[in-house]
Amino acid sequence: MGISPVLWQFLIKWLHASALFPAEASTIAPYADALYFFLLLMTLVGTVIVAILLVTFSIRYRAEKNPVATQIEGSTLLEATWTIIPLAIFLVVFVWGALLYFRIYNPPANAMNIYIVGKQWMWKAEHPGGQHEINALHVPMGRPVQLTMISQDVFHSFSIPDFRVKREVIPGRYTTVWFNATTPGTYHIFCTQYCGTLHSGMIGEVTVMTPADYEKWTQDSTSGMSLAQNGERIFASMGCNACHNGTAAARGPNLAGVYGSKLQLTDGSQILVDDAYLREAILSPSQHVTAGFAPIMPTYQGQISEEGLIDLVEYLKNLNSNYRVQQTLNTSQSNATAPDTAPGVKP
Amino acid sequence: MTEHHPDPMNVTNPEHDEHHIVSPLQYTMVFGTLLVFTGVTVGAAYIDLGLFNPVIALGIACFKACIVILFFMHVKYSSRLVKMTVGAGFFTFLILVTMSLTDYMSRAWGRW
Amino acid sequence: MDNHTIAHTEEHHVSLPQHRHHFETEEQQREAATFGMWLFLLTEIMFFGGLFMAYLLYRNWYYDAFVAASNTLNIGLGAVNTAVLIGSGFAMALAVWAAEVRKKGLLVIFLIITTLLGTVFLGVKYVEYKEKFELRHVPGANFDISRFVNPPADARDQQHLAPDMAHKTEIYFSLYFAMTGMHALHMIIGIGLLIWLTIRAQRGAFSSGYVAPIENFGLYWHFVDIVWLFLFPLLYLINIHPMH
Amino acid sequence: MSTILSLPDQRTATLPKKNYLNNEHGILSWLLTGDHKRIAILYLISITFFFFIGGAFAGLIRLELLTPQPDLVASDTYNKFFTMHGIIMIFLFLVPSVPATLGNFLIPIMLGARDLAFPKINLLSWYLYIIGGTLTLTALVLGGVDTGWTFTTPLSTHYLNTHVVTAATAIFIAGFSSIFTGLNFIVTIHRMRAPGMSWFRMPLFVWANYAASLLMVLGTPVLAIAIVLVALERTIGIGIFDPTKGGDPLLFQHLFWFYSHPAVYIMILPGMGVISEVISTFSRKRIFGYTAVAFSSVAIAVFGFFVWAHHMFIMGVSNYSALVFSLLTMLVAVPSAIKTFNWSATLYKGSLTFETPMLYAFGFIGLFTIGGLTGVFLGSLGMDIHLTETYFIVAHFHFVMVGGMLMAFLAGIHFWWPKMTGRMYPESLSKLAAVVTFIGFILTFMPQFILGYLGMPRRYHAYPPEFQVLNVLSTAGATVLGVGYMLPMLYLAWSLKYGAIAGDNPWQATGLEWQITSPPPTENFHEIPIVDYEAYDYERLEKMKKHEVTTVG
Repeated sequence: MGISPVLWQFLIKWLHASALFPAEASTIAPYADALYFFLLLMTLVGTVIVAILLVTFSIRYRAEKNPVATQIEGSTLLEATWTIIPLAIFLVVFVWGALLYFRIYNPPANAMNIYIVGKQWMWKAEHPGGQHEINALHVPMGRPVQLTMISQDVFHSFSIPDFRVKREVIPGRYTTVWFNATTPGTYHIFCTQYCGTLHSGMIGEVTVMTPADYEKWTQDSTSGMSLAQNGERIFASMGCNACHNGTAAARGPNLAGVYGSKLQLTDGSQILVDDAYLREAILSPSQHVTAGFAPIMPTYQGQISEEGLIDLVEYLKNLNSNYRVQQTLNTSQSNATAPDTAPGVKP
Repeated sequence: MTEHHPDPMNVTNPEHDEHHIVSPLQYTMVFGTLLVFTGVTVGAAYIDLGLFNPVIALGIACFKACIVILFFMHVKYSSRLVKMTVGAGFFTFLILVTMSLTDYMSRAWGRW
Repeated sequence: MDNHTIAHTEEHHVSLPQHRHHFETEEQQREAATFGMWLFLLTEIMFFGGLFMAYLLYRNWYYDAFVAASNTLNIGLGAVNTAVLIGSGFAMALAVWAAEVRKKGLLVIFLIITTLLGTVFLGVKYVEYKEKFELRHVPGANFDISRFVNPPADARDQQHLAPDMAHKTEIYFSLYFAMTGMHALHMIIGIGLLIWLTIRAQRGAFSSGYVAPIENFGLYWHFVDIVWLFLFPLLYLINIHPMH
Repeated sequence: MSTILSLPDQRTATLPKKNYLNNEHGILSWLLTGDHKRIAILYLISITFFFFIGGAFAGLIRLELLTPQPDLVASDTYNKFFTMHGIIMIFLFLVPSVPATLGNFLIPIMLGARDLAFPKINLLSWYLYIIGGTLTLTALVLGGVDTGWTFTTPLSTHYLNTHVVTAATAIFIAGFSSIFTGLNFIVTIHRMRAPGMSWFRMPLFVWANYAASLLMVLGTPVLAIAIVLVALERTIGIGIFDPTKGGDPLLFQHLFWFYSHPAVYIMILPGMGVISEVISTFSRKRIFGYTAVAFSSVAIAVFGFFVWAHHMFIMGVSNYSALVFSLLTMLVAVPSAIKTFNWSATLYKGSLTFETPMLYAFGFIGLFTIGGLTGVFLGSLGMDIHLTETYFIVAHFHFVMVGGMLMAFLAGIHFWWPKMTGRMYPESLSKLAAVVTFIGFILTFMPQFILGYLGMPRRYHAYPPEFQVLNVLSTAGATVLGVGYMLPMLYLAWSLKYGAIAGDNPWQATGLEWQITSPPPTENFHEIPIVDYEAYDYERLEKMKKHEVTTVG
């Protein structure tokens, strides 16, 4: 054959490098693949049945062998069979799929949380410990990792095929998905919802590391300020502590330990305080007024970026006592009242 | 109204509909009721009935719409086919509303 | 083609007084025309249905904003407008009757009354829209919420809205302009058709037993009336705070 | 291979002197015609024109995806390619194709009527289609639109400055064209059937188009309002879908998919109607379980309105509504299974011959079975998480739309071509085209299933290198498919002049359309036939042929 060895070698390497099946790199992957193979089997069986019917009837009843067709009206028994059997199979698939769906979209309580902010054509990962990553995500092996995601502009969709997880990242609301990575390595991150010009450039790498490597990575890649510390800085600079300082006469509700509690609102409804509620309360406070307080909190819509909101939410999640809040409030008040030092006098 | 016995052979007009003419008197009565109920709906809006305000407002609006459809638009005297068409229209609208609400109403469930 | 009718998107009539060649009986053609018109009204029901779905959703999400914004509307004008439109519908129904009993004079008069009342309705809408433009309650860049944050003394609704809920009044006005604007557009098309029908009625096209165009337009006009019958309570009468 | 094709003796056979093609001359007789047959021909020409433009964009997309790097065109040009491919193929080819061409031509004749209920509105529907088409091409020429055919907000409303409003108006107008076609069919089917033709004596093609017309009339306006609201939001800032103003972008998804899922049934149902006719004719048998097939068409139409949110499972709809929609999606899959098994059962004890329409019909059944069952993958919630928005979905809907709908359209064109033009096309070349199309199709879209499970996202201009082999396979298949679609253009055009004279009933079929001359006279029937026999009555056809009763037309 006239193919030169160089070309032949390239072809072999090229075909070997081609992927045919994604790696099973998370605990949910085998379950998803099991459902996939069941569905493949169903499709195969369905197609083969139809093919057999078509081929055998075509051969057995072709015009030469059977010149006169016998008219058959139909049979309700047959109609019933090929209504009920497909329906039964489809319902089995429905239940199996629903169970898998609820597993993937309901994170376990002990999951470690990482915030993802989708922005036109890049993924920003915000680790609570203060690590910030662009188009990359480092996760420990063997631990459930929950992603709380939001978009700054348009619809994106965070997809890790090798973990079989995908969730739309929409502006204005947190969406969550979780996974428990099993095998170390690097896997693709894709944005699968069309989001504009560089939609195909909005890709990244998930690096799954052994717990030891992950610890080492968190040490040497931290930004020095955890999200909660950043949140505290914003909490003070935005003047939130003026009302939310936990004292008896405070105009705003006490925020220490509010995360995870069930809150009574002025309109009588009870709501669980979670990340989404905290973010909504900051952006549109008048719809989330705690019972017994006046709706005087101004809106911060458009003044705090999504990252800032994430820092604030993270800060409030870890706020158990108001001690530091009151301290920062006293120092800032004392700074304000202290007389300026006269020019020329060294402090 | 003569009893209609649908006759399949006459496909073009199975119910032998003769063209019923609604008298102006009926129109004036319908006109009167519509005006009265406009007044009622405005009046009812001023009374604070809490949750029932929108219910009553919509109830009155539906009632007025039914009157207009039945008498002004002659659906009361037209063939079953037209009646079914009107039904199909509002039924599809209800599907859009109720099925979308299954999403919006159940978003808060399952949080705790 | 010996007749030169302009097939109009809203109007489904054929001008030939005697029945068209492809219909078997005169009765079949009339029945088909009414049924076809109702199918077209089905598309209108679903068209406005999408808007009502949006209204239903945002009214539940931002109820306070809807109450505050709705209280800025002039209920008197709205009620009068509803009565005007019902009157116009009534006149149209009488026009259909006049056509059926082949009274050309009455038919033309009633059509003119319907047109006049329709234009009165649009005039009142113009007044209301102008007031919104002055108060800068039109969704867009310079939407002004100051009126909702601290309402003026003469305002019917003294409810102070928090600024974020005040911003949501823009959603109400978006829906207000989308729904009443779409309704007004259908009115304008209707009035255009009415003028055209009146001219042909004057020429005696519909007083010799061939009434399908008048009947079909009647159906369209009553549909537009019904849309307003729902728009009026839903947009104007949300939780009115009595004048004090 | 025996054939049931019986052409008149070519030496003496001639086209009928007066037929709908030659009874009037001049461009105005076409542009102002009220005759449903001429409007069908106008539609056929314009639809083929737009099909090849849409197909050209498909070719460009496949060419770009030959290589992992984004090297053929710039990213936003590629985005404009797939947006134009989507818009043209869906709104200007798939939605109108069978109803507007074969439906317009055949439904009045099959019902024994002289024309559709509203001929002028039928012509208006074609003009609206042409205005919609030209507006789409203007948007393309002015600089294209890159929102994807789904116009996802807030991308389409705030983050793109391409010609979205022009494309939106084009779709709005083309939507009305589809509404008027549907409206015409419903009124005609209800009120203009021949005396004696009860609902269960109508051909299944008419049933399928009736179900599709219900969807056209009830679904399209919701897309119209969604598109109008997007245009309003872009122009005057009405912020109903704008998250920064408190609007909910998911509301747009609800309104958009409320139409767009029934739209896929508008596209497939008429195709199913064609397949019922072709399978019955070429197995010389009445369709097995006529009532089951008829009712499953209507069941698909009715259930079609309940399932739209299975396009939004991962978009943040609540888990419980996802359950409801997934369950209903499983129910809507059942009528399609019923139809497929009924078609297969029709072959039992039939007298089968394999002319071109039958080959396309077999191709349809095979590909539609795979397409339909892969739909169940996407209907089950857990699987949808991994498979949605990847090439698996691209493969699924191409299997159903191109493998199903387009195969059925070609089957219909090849089956009724002798009736529409009075001419026969070359049998061997058309069989070759059918086989080439089938092979090209499998080669193009089977690799995309594998790519889909690998997670390659939709609408990607560049992809990781390990997906290249499958993409090269798919592009190779696309070229074969292109050839497969080009062939019919050639020999059908050729047959117009040189094709054999087909005669009234070349396939010896039982429909009313085969009892009049081909091409038929303008008024279809000299006097309206009395239909006192069942739909696919081949025994009556045999009896008639023995007595040589003169045909009704």
